[in-house]
Amino acid sequence: MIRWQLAYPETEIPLFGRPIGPDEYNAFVTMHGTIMVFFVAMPLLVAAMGNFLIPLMIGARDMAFPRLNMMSVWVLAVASLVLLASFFVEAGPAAAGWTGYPPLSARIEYTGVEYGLDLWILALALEFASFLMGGINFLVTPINLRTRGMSLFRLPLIVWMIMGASILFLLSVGPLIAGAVFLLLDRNLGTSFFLAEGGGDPLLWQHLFWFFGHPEVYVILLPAAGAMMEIISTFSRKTIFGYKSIIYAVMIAGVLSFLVWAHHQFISGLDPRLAMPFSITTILISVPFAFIIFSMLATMWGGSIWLTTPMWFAVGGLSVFIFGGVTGIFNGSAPVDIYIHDTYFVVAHFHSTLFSTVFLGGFAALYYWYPKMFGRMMNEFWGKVHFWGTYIFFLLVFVPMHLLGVGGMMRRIADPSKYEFVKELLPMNEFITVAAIGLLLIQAPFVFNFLGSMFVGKKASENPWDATTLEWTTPSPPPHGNWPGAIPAVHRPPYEYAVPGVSEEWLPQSRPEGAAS
Amino acid sequence: MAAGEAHGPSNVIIWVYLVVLAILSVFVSSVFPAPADTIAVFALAIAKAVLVLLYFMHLRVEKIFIHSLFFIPLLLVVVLYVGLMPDIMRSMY
Amino acid sequence: MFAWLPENVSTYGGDIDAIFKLIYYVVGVWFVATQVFLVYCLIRFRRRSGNQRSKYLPGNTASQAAWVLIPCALVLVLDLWIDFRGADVWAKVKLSRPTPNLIVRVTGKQFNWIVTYPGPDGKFGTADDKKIDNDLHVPVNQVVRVLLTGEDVIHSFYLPHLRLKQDVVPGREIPAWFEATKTGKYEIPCAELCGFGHSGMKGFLYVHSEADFKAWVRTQWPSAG
Amino acid sequence: MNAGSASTPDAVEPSPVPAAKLGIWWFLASEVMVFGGALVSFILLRLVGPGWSEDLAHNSVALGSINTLILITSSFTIVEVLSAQKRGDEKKFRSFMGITIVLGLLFLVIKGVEYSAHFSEGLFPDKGLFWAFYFGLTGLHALHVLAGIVANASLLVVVSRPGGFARYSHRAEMNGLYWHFVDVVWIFLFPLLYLG
Repeated sequence: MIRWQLAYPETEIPLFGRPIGPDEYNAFVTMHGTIMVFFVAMPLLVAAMGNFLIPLMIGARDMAFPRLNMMSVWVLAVASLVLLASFFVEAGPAAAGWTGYPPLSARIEYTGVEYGLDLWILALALEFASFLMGGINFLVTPINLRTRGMSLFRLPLIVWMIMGASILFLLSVGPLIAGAVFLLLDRNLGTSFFLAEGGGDPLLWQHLFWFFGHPEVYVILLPAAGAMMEIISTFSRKTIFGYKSIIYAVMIAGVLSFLVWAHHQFISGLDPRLAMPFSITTILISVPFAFIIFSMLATMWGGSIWLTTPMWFAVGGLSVFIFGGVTGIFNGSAPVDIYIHDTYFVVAHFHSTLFSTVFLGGFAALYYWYPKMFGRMMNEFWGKVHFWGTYIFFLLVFVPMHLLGVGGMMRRIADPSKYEFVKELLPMNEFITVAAIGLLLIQAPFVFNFLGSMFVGKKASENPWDATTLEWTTPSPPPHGNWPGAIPAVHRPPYEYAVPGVSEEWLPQSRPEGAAS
Repeated sequence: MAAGEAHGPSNVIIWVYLVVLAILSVFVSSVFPAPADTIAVFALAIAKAVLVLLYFMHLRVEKIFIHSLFFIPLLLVVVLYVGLMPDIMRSMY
Repeated sequence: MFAWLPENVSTYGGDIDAIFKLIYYVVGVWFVATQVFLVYCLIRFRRRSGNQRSKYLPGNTASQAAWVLIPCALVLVLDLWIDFRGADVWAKVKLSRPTPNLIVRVTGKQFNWIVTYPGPDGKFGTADDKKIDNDLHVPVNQVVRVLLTGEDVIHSFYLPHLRLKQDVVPGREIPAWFEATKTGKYEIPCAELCGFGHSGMKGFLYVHSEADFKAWVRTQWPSAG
Repeated sequence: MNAGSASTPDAVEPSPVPAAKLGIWWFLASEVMVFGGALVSFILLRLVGPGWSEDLAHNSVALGSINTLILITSSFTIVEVLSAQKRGDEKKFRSFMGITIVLGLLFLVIKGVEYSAHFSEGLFPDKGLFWAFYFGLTGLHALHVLAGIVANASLLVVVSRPGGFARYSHRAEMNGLYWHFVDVVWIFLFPLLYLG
């Protein structure tokens, strides 16, 4: 609907029955951002994958704190309900952008939104509480419940990535929680933490928000990147290139991610002398990520690549992620950012990075672990149709979107036809909208494949992909307690494919040394 | 902790220290001149916090890993402070 | 790609575009190289028969690691190059304060740009101040300083053709400057979500020739001559 | 942990720190960031602001000092709870835990007295930035105290059940760590909001 409005301003939207007004447009943009980042990406990638995979991969019966875990799920459910409720309260849901900058968000009269925005803050706060509980679980479980022989440097990379994401989340969310409390007080008790007329400072919120906001990007990104690493190694039939170095690279990226937050604020009234230090740290963050990308490519080099649907999604995700990565350099460079800040270039950039990881990486993970979850295989043919459709339509949507940004089109405008220099871009907007509808429709085969395969899919064996990590040593789906008998002990690193001098092509982590050859 | 208890000063002694420091800080803030009192009061507050952390929260006998769980966030708070300072202090605008 | 950029009409716009192009070419080469490599791997190392074995490359010897570390070092060098080139441009646009020939105050308010001219005496707060909604008149080839203030929420003063953007934050006065090189009428949209009227919020920048600007001043302040 | 059909406990890699302690420390790490962010905001806005010494004068140093002593003492008593747990002294455990809870409640009562004094003077959170921060910070802290009291009380209840001491008393360490952290926060709030 957002796209429709951009392509055909002020016209009736099919299935919705009327054109949307600018205030509704703002609300849709806000809710889209919030829902996607906090209520799709994080639960799906961090929580769902973490809860399912961590115990299976480290050889544990359950998470370290099962009750805390249940609580986190319920709090998340309540948070989602609160957010949904905000659509139905008087004066509509939050409309201050997903970043919720005050003063726009701090006083009712500026947006006209009443309780919708309070509910929005409340939903975020609950969601943070939920992930605090989850994050503690994701950290303590792999540290304390690893099976015998599973040393830290034998953990599958995705477990490392989820741990990294949890650390980043736990250490970055605090200031924003404090900020959210202040914002609620501003809205409801008339305080002025973020209002200049009362002695406060609007920029304070931006700092508190982005101090969390940038690490948050990696919270979403790392688990999906971890899934891609697992899959690329498995289907290249090849050990991962530079296992330890990848872990170190992620640590460096994690540390740097705490030092880059102000790159979202280059032109926000930030002290301009701060811009260059932040610009340098921002661009330097490309080095560890380049390292990870090169390591993935090196992993594929000389492999014996088995092109299954999860592999296609992982490779496609890597390809798009490179694209999103290189466009990040433009944004990171402070002078270029003067021009492209708050344009569609930024929108296209973060969709490229996040779409590639959240959706392509997420789909790769789903196709890969589906047999383990449901005991049946997904259909390969429809999986590949889904991949190619998604990949091509994605490029058709987001590559031209960069050009819109170069053309100077601002984000979050409800009606591009009101500006002369943006009006020229209208045909491009129409094209993107058509492609976006295509992107949506091409998800249909996935939905049918996902639901249908539960009943008619081929029965999956314990280890349909000949993979080496521990989760493939238990029946699919795993019974209660994860292993029917004793938990296997671990004797080797996670990605032992085509080891020289060994006749088997792959060696599961649980294979004892003596039985190897 | 059992080992720490045997060797270190007892909890009562730490409690007496804390009480003395608290009273001292109130006294200092009312007697010392303007800039000195703030510095002294915060030095005393840090001393109190360190006592609680070391003895009551057993950091004295904990592993480096637990230490890092406390001091890395503190370091980040300092980073946040330094990053915000030029802006909120409006040194430029 | 660059054909999509709006026409540049400011003195520093070219510098910004130059950095833009520099990054474009640098990352373009990387992008093409990695994608070609990716596709090459997919084709060259595709599993053709069931018993095809892969190489064993854990990447923990120096000669193997070099394959990844050398490109990374290259990335680092290019990063720093981009940063240092960019630092000069940033300093020119945002840090330097050239002596202005005209100072105006622009106040962002839901959903208008209120332009305050100091009048002939060059001082704000005097009787000859003049407020005009949404129209900013400036002479060509002259340094103009814009003092940005906000009344309610955060707006963003955006001159796409001059490559200038600066957020307007209530509670502080942020100076920005530009020097237009071409006469004409350009749009001033707001680039930061500022409420339901955000998408209609815009003003116009009129860049006049020197003579035209003098004529415009005479129509506004007839008494000053 | 031994939920599966395996009859012997699963072999696990040795861990440096018990799970519960590790969990509570991670939690405290994120709490440091919550209060850190809030205090950084306060200190910076205070340094740039008008100083607020007049506003500060409304706060009773006497009540604040008493509350400081109360929290310090409760920190001491909860550490004694832990010592009692180590010695297996069930009676001392319960009585010291009881004292801790009472001291926590006393702290909240005094806080309430201060709040009502402010309200009667017309000092609400919207009366300037200092009061916004004062109520925001102490309110957040008071919620933490309340949470600590609830945690302590529920531990006291489960420990008092038959057989509860052997099963649950080790949790005293986690409650203690959290309670001390809340104390440390107050140690900094007190000079910032009363003395500074």
